[in-house]
Amino acid sequence: MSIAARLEGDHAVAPVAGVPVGPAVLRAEGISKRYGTVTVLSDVTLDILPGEIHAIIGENGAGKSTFMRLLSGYVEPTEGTLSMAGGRVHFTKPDQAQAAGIALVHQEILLAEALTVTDNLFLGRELTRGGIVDDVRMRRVAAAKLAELGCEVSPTALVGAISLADRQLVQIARALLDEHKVVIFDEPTAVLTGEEVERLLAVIFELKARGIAVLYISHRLDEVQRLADKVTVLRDGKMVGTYPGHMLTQTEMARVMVGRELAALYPQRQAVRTDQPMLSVRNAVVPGFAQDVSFTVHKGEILGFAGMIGAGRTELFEGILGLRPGTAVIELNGSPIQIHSQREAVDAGIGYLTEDRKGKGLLLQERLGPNLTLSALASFHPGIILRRAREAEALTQAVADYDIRLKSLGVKAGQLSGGNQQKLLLAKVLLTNPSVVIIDEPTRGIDIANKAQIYSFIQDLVGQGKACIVISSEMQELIGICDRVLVMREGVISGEVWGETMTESNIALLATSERAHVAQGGTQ
Amino acid sequence: MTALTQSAPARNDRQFQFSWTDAGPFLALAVLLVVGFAVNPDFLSTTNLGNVITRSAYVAIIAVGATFVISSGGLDLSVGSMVAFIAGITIMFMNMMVPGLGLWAIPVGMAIALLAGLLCGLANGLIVTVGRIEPFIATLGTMGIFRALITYMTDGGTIPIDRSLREAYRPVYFGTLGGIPVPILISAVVALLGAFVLYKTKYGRKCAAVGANEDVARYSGISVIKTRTVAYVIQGACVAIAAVCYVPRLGAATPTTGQLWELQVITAVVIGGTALRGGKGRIWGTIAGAVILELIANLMVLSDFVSEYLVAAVQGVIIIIAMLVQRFSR
Amino acid sequence: MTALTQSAPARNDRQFQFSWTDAGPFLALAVLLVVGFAVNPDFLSTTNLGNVITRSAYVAIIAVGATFVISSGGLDLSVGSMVAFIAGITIMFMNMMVPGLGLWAIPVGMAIALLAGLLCGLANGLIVTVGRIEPFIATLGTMGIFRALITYMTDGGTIPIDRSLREAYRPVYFGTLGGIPVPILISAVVALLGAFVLYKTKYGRKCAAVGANEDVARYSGISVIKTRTVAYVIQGACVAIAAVCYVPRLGAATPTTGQLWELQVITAVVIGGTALRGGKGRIWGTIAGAVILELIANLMVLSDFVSEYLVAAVQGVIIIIAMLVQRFSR
Amino acid sequence: DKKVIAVSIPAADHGWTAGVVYHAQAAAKEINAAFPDVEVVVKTSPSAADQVSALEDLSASRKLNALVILPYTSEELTQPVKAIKDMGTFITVVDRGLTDASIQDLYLAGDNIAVGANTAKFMIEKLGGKGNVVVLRGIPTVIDDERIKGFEDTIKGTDLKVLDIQYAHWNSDQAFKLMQDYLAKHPHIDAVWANDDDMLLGVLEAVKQSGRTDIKLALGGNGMKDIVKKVIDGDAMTPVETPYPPSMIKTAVYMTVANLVGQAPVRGHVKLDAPLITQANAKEYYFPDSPF
Ligand SMILES: Nc1ncnc2c1ncn2[C@@H]1O[C@H](COP(=O)(O)OP(=O)(O)OP(=O)(O)O)[C@@H](O)[C@H]1O
Ligand SMILES: Nc1ncnc2c1ncn2[C@@H]1O[C@H](COP(=O)(O)OP(=O)(O)OP(=O)(O)O)[C@@H](O)[C@H]1O
Ligand SMILES: [Mg+2]
Ligand SMILES: [Mg+2]
Repeated sequence: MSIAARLEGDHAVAPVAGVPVGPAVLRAEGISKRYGTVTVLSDVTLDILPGEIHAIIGENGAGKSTFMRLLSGYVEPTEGTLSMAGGRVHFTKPDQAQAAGIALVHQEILLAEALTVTDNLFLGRELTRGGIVDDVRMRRVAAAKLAELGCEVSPTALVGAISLADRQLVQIARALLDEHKVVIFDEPTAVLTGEEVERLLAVIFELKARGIAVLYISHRLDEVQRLADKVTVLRDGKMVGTYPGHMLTQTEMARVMVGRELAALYPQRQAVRTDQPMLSVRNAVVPGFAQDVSFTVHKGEILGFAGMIGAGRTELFEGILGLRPGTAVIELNGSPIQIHSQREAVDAGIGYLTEDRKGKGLLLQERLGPNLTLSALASFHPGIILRRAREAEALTQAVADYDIRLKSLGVKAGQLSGGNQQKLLLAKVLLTNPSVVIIDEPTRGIDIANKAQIYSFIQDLVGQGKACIVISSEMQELIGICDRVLVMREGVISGEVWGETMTESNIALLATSERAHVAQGGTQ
Repeated sequence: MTALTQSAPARNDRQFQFSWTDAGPFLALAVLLVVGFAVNPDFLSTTNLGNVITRSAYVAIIAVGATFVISSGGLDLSVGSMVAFIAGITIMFMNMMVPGLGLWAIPVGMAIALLAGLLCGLANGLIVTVGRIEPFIATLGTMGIFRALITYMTDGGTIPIDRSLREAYRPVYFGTLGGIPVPILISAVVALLGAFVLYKTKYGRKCAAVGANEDVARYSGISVIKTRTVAYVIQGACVAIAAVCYVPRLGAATPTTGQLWELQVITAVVIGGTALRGGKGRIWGTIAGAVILELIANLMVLSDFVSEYLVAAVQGVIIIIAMLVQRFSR
Repeated sequence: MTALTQSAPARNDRQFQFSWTDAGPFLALAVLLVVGFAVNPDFLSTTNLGNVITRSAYVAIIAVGATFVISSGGLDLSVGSMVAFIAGITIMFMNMMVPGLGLWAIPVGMAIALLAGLLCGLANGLIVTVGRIEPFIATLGTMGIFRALITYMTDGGTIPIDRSLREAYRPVYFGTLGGIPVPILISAVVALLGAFVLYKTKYGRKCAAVGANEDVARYSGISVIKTRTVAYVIQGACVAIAAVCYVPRLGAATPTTGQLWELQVITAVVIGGTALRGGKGRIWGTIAGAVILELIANLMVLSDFVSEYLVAAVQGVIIIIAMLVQRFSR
Repeated sequence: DKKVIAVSIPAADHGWTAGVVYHAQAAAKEINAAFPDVEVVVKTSPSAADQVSALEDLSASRKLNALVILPYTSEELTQPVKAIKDMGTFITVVDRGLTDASIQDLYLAGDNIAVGANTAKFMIEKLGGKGNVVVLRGIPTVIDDERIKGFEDTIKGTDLKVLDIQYAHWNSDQAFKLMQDYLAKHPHIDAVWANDDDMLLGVLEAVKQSGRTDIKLALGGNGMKDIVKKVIDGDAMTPVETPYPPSMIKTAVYMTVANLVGQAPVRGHVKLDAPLITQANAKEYYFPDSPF
């Protein structure tokens, strides 16, 4: 009997061995959180020990982020208490929690885009000398902190101008700037790739070694397995249980999270790829990001784009699709087309799912229906009048199809959990019924059960005779679903792998080294 | 899936939901009516209320257009001088055409006014969107331009409308249809159309999306430039309609016509619950806002408490209180 | 730590970086000077430039405060009438104190002016932040209030300063120090102080943060209410300083003092490169903006091309062109 | 039942209108105290449109026995005043005549053309028929237009040359700036005419600052007390003034009351002259307590 199965019935905390034991640095007792009539968390009790890495896992919408926000003063609990070092604490503002030694790295990027990296890092706690802000010293410290995380952005760059990954690293650096007792990471690696993830994990181990308690949320169960001393599983706002980390396999974690047996993560590959070119791009140039990139995706094919962060994949496609300045010779189904704006791309049947769902994907203050149909306004609402009833139907359909977990259809997009926002975004893009779908980071922040679902969606799309391009920083994901993977490095395509050469090591080699000697190609 | 069963009550929720934010301006309106009655019982007489609502029609009509501009994330400070400019053009053309066309000069002149409004709006829109100039500055610039043009057209004096047109044109302001003054009907039609476009059409969605988050709109295939420009064009059309209604009231255009209306218009829109930073528009709130402003001014005339010098202060205080009431009644 | 060695090049980057955006207003200024000289060589005469820059000092001083308000995400439409109100109060107090204090009435009056400015700014700030009213509307309300108060205080006429103070006070506007007119010196000091506070103190950072993203600021433990209120208080202080410089110029306050200055001030700030949506402030750009505005007006008078009726139009066009040049020179 | 007299005037937005408001309110106070069965209501309006609104409001809520109005503009107020007349109200119009003169039961006017013309005549005489003049005009309205017309028509045919004419919005501040610029632009100016005394204050300050001696005359108009004082004191640069007394509103209110309660019907047109105020007669025009 596996541990997971054994613990399904009783919620007892499994005895923990081999991890430091001591008085809890932070204790949450009987925590509940309700928004109006909606219960998001109910009766959660958790001890966080110093020098311990404690992972929280659960499906999208399980309440993980809400719980973390609650621990760090961003929201107040409806019921329950927090205590630190024995004494009760009550945070009404994040800075109170920070003062008490609790820092949170948000799931969603929370930085001021109009300010520089350094300004953001030191916001509210600037270093001064004689009352004058000491920019020189702040920049030096910022550069050091960022370098520790492997982030190479200039400390004086505007946050609005750096990539999402770099923003995430800035956000992490911000949390690590001061000495804290508890550091909470909410899906810190969702926008990071291999090397950055490794550095971050090293940093986390160093925190642990210094006796700092770390709370860690991720949908990447391999990371959880490597890091966690303890794993707490949340489902539907309730505690399922806390388990010793080393005793759970990834499969077991997934099963406890979902509460049922999971099918295989990657769908059975069906041979639907044809040799009929669907979208071909020649000599794409996006100034500053990509030079002379050419590729073709065929009907029924899933084409992957791999690369390190900063390889220029996102910018390449934004350039091709008219979202930023760039030039390319584009043929769709054999006939040349011009794309100057996203509108023309949508009309031509090319759908693009952005990697930045909060900034560029969804209207967070708007309800779900209008968000869903925003890209498809023309096709979804023929004539000039909105079809509200159809929209409501489509939303109900999308909620079912994509398993969007929500408490009420009347919520605003910003009130959905991160993963569910991603699913809504996917539904939005596919509503335009594109024949070529370009998905930038399809499963960012998606839980494992839904990942499988999204993969089978992509499989279904190409099954219907569409073509699909997947840009992803998760190599396993690309290998799992793609027919062929192009690897980008510093704005150019550095190689192509398929069949048996499509391995993590080959992709990593192409993505990083100056002159990769990878046997390209393979057999289908 | 559980989400499906939960969805039904969710939709009902929404339909029967009573939103304090939306009700705010109407509440403020009601309070004002009660206060007005207490101050001077004549306040609620049909004649007086009829007058006030008829007068608020101009600002209301223009403010419907401003609701589009503001909810799409723009701002238009030029509407006041645009009214003067269009009124001037309209009168000039009508007077010019009267020898040839007789009374037909009126409808033709109205068509010209509309055209002029659309073009003025287009100019504003293009400067803001294609020129990428802060709307505040761009429309402050065109405000000066329109004001100067009307001053030039009138040689600093007035352009009165031809006597022969006067009587025929009068009913557009002073007439009634089924007992309701024409300007009220016109503004009701404009508001209905505005509400229809903003709430029921694709364009309305685009407008709100562009105002809420330009990037999201762009990535959703919505042309920010086109959407926002069209909002300014709608604004121009509304100004033209207001100008056409305005001409018979005073029978002339002068360089001071419509002065400071832009501030009234923006105030009406904001009192009505539309956020100045864009993303949502409330047509009916805007109409309530326009009526509120006119009622306050009326109350100042009807009451005898306030020194003439302090009228502006009392108006300012009432507006701030109205906004406070709205904020904290949520 | 390796990062230490890496940080050096990053810093050099910044120091030698030439930013077109930052240079924009100064470029526009230079172009304007050249055009001005071409139009009328007298334009560059010391007297003329001296007059113009001295005149721009008021708007510049107020605009320094406005840079704080705007970069913190606010707006203040009341500054023009606040100048009039404070000038009125100052004169009243000085006249009242002259029998007892003699010439000491001037510095004491100045102190009272400053106090009044701080209080007016505080009132604006609290209405906007604690009252959570859209700054546009809140300050439109107080604009009416201040304007009405000065009208009331003057009975619609003027409050002239006591004859015995006039000569002693005159140098604050007409005097020079080391050959430089006093108002220019004062505005330079205000700008220096403003730049110091905005760029070199914690408060300046908070200001920008609050304007850039309220949520982020709040989560960083910055009090949005406090920060923005202080910005309005700074604005009030700047208005008071401008009023104190203003009084000796004509020796009186009237209900028309400072009319429409708010628009000039905001235009100066925006021409200077500060974004109206907040998050960044450019003090030196603001100063350039204020001078540009005054130069344009001066150029209109010195050139003979433009009909008196069209002056406002040409000014509008020049401002729009200046903004376009700035946008596309990036 | 009290007899109601409504007085509708522009809001105090510069010195002269402030004077109108002051005299109207003084008249109302005096009459309300003196005649228990008469009620005088004074309402100010900041624009023509607002004035029309105020007329509507006043007549909607009570029966007006008489209306004393100083209209913003003739064209725009003619119809609305006619509407009130049709209700049987006695109409007194001050300063600006309506386009349909038959509406006016009583008309009391200043003479804006004469303000311009008399000033011009004095200048021609004083400068010997030739010289350079700069002019500051107010806000683009009929009043401003007529004064300028009176001035320009009078100097036609003489060697008096208008070097420059620009708007300064009846605002002393803007006049100060404009005068500074005139001085920078024109090396020789013989005379300045600001068509309102508010502006003249700014002009004098600018001339004083420049230290220039070529300017022989700086004239205004309207009869502001500070300027009349200068005339009394024998100022060299401003030796004369043209009156355009805001107190005409008070005269009109009194005449209207006389018509209403007195035995003598008062009707017809009264035109106030705009004679030059010189040192000889200046004392008659000096009211130190008025705000204007
Ligand atoms: N302000 C709010 N109002 C209403 N419901 C909310 C609000 N904030 C969160 N929720 C709901 O609470 C639930 C839990 O959200 P939470 O963000 O904590 O999930 P999560 O476990 O972090 O999911 P994910 O893995 O997708 O990030 C979701 O169903 C969400 O819709
Ligand atoms: N604002 C910027 N200015 C200059 N160069 C930039 C800027 N932002 C990113 N870059 C550079 O552009 C390239 C591509 O950036 P980006 O990180 O978005 O690529 P990507 O392959 O899409 O990666 P990911 O989507 O995983 O973040 C990198 O060389 C990066 O350093
Ligand atoms: Mg989450
Ligand atoms: Mg990317």
